[in-house]
Amino acid sequence: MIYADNAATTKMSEAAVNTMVSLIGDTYGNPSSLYAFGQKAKEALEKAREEVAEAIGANPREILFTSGGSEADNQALISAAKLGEKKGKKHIISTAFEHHAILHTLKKLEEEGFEVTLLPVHENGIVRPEEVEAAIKEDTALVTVMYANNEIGTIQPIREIGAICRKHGVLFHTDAVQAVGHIKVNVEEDNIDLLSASGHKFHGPKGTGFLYAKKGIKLTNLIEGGAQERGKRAGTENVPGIAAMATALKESVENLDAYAAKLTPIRDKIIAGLKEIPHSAINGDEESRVPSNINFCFEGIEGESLLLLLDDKGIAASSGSACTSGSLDPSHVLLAIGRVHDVAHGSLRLSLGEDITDEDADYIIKSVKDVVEYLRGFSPVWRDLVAGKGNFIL
Amino acid sequence: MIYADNAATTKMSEAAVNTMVSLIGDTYGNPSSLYAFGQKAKEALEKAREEVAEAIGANPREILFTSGGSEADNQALISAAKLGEKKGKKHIISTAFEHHAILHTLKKLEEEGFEVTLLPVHENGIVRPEEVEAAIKEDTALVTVMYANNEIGTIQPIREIGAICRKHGVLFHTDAVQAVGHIKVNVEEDNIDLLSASGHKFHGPKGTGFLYAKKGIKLTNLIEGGAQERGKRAGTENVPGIAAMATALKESVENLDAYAAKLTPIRDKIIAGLKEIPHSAINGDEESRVPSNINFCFEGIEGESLLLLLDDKGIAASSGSACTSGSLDPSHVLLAIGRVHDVAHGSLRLSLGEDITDEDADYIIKSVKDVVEYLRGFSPVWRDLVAGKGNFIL
Amino acid sequence: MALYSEKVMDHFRNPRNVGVLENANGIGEVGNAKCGDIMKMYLKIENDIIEDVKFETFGCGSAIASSSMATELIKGKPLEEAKKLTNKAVAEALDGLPDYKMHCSVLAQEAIEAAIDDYNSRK
Amino acid sequence: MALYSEKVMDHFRNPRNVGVLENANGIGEVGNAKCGDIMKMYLKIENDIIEDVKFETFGCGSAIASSSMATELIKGKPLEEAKKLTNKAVAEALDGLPDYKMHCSVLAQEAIEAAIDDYNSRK
Ligand SMILES: Cc1ncc(COP(=O)(O)O)c(C=O)c1O
Ligand SMILES: Cc1ncc(COP(=O)(O)O)c(C=O)c1O
Repeated sequence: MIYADNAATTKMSEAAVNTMVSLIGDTYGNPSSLYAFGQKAKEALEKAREEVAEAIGANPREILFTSGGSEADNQALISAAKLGEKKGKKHIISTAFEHHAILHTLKKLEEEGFEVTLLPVHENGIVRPEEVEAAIKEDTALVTVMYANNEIGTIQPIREIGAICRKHGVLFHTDAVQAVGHIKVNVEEDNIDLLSASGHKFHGPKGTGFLYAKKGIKLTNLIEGGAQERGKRAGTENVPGIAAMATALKESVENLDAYAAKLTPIRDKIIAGLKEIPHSAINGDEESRVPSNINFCFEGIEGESLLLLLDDKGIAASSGSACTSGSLDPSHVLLAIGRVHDVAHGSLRLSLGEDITDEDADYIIKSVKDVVEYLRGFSPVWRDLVAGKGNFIL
Repeated sequence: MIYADNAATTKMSEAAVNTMVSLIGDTYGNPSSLYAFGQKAKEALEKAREEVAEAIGANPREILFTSGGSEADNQALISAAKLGEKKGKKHIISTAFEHHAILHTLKKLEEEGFEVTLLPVHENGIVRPEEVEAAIKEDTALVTVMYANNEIGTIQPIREIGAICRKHGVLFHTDAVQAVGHIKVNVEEDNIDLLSASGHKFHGPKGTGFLYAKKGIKLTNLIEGGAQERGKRAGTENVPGIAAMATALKESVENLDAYAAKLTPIRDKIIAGLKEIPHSAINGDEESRVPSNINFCFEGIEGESLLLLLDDKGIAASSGSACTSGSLDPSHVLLAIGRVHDVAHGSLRLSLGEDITDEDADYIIKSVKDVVEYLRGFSPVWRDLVAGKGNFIL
Repeated sequence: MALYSEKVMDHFRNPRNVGVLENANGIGEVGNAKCGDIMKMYLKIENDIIEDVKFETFGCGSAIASSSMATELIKGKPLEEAKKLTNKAVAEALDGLPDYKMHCSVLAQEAIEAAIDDYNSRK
Repeated sequence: MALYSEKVMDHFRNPRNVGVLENANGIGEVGNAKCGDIMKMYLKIENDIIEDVKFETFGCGSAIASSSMATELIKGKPLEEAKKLTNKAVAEALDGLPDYKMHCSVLAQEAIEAAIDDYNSRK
């Protein structure tokens, strides 16, 4: 199998598995326990915190461990909203193509009386800093813009947006789930106040994540109870998982340059190959894009059937097709960059892993071409387009 | 080391580790993915749901996976409160000695206008069903009573309380974190509407747990985002962890009788041994008690120093001493059963594991006796008591 | 617990009666690209018998499989029987469809109905 | 990252000057059992020198270690010097205490002050 769905989840690295298994065996104590065996677990926990902090240029005290990216996103937004509310600030700026962990939390906040502005992301899938600045109002409590989009891989001008937020004294959160471990992220240089990340997106375990909150930002609990995580996130700490996440993150960050050097040309080769398919189009900016992401729309076909046939050929990929989600609408991300429903249904995301080879790339290109051609072969939509009944969109 | 702090956390069982490691290696796909590899993960997830459901007599559709007991407790209470609010019911009944995951959530709900009644748990650490019934009012939305107490191990009359709640049409939640996998729990027979459990308390992994919600009870999200867990708990599912939890639970539940048969006599032997220490007292009912739990107060000494010296002797245990928590007050559980501060500071909890031996029990008894005697040797409190200045409490 | 039953996957991978029927005397098209599903049914009806049938589908795996199965179910059958084909029968013949995919079987039923209507209107 | 420094654990495990000083001429007791910490200091002062010192403590590891360290720091020292002993000096001599345990060093300072007050009041 060529696993080309690393944006959905990744395989744990060997080093991360080793960290986890060894702690499960030797250091299973509760870090809140006083005896030496418990304190050993506490040490492992705090070492992980240091490693995670270092990987993003933060202070260990600024790292809160969560059960994943979604929890971190929820807690970041709820916390910022609470802080804003206290000062009478009830306006939040975000973008149209955030992850649902952001969008659905924003919706909840709207129901609680917050006003939310979703900025456009334009055809290239990139937010414009000047539009962020223009949207800031007297009562803006928070700007939240994802670091890299999970579907189309576009990297946002986080540093510039951060600088604008600093200038206006507005809190800035970024959902960096698709960025951390994949491209350089530094909370200090990038002017970030709050940042969410998820372990399983960078070869750490599922069910782990973290929230960075700059010193001085008071978090609100999502989970009440014990005094773990400075009282801001109750629940016995998943020390083996957290430490494994730290191991994976450290590895990934140390390896960033090699990762980019390896993946970028393969990504670009696949992009070039798929562009040869008539009436296809790449989704999202080609340059400002994580090294792993390829996303296309193919006119006249539907994404789920494309996926399933690629699966038969041993390629695991993803689609923004409505049919993959059980909803009627295709991906809100593709709609946000201006793809109309008709073609948004026919999308394909390939998110490469470090083990991809040049031969894999060739095989992927050929397979996608074959499957698209095959499906178009009995697509009434395609037939009509070719027959000149209706115009090609792509 | 004799690990006698299994109420704090347990070692993962071999079978659970195997399940986890094998899924991490072979089935790391995202269960939301369409391709066969992702669907394999989905299968593992749903198999785990079936196993967990069966272990507590529930239907798989009634099981929601969470990141642990605290999250499950929070979500259960928030959900029940929301449901009650809709009907104008804003009264919740609980007990004075619940876990903080319950008590702190109740506090939050109080701030939101709910009225909370905390029932007494009496000297024996057991809630009286008739007092639950007497406390139910027109506007009672929820009764939440833990199944077994985490500090003193007393088992509550859950079935009777459940029956009373059914009779009055009031939702009934139980924090069964210390019960599931340790004593028989059956949501059907026990008349339970909502139940929380935590994987690492029964030899599953940390960072896993579940919430049972009887069919028809609408849950409120704590974590918004993706459509995982029927839209009630967002976040990529920790399939290896969840499946390992299911393995551990299945094992534990199959083994309940042997567990009780093995631990009960050893527990009782240790209790008898520690009773020989003058001016000591067992905390909590001796009969209605999980097989693993021993909890004592020793007059004239403080718990943390007791713990640390037992640690030096290779015994890992716990205490309700204030000094173990960084707060000024000793355990609210010990205070709730009527222990005054002076003696509550001098408490010791031993929670046994299946690997305990009779020799371990002898060693524990001797060690505790020695350490208590040693500490009393230079305790000014003890000196005064022995000298007749002041009265012994125990 | 796989996404689709074996039957669905078989009909998806090897759709029966796929393509255009040049001499069709009843053609029906339902759905729209906006929703992500379009089915086109071509019928060749003679003496009130569905002599031949073909389909074209733009859609997901279950849409393709539903069209394929529907053609199988009516091919060679009397028109009256074809008229009575329900989406449930299509789904059952496929050993079931996920709840949120049942609309695919509905489309298949509707596509046949539309093709028969077309045939009737041509008479 | 262990709970306590090596020094604390050493003084906790092997407390110096523990017990009762029969011929003490200054005795101080501070804290109360309700809060979980009581320290009692026994001083034998001669010619304004702390000739001997012993302590008894009901309390946690750091309370015991703080008392022990405090006795070491004043034993054989001039009274004037003992008076000036600060809780910070005790904590530093122990290579630090966790924040929420600093009150233990405060108790040690206060116990010595109380014992000196008692000595002065007896004169
Ligand atoms: C009774 C009880 N409830 C809830 C919890 C919380 O469980 P967790 O730490 O897994 O979130 C615990 C354990 O700490 C417990 O003993
Ligand atoms: C951009 C983004 N944010 C948040 C999440 C949620 O992360 P998790 O599923 O680990 O909770 C994801 C992944 O699904 C993501 O890609």
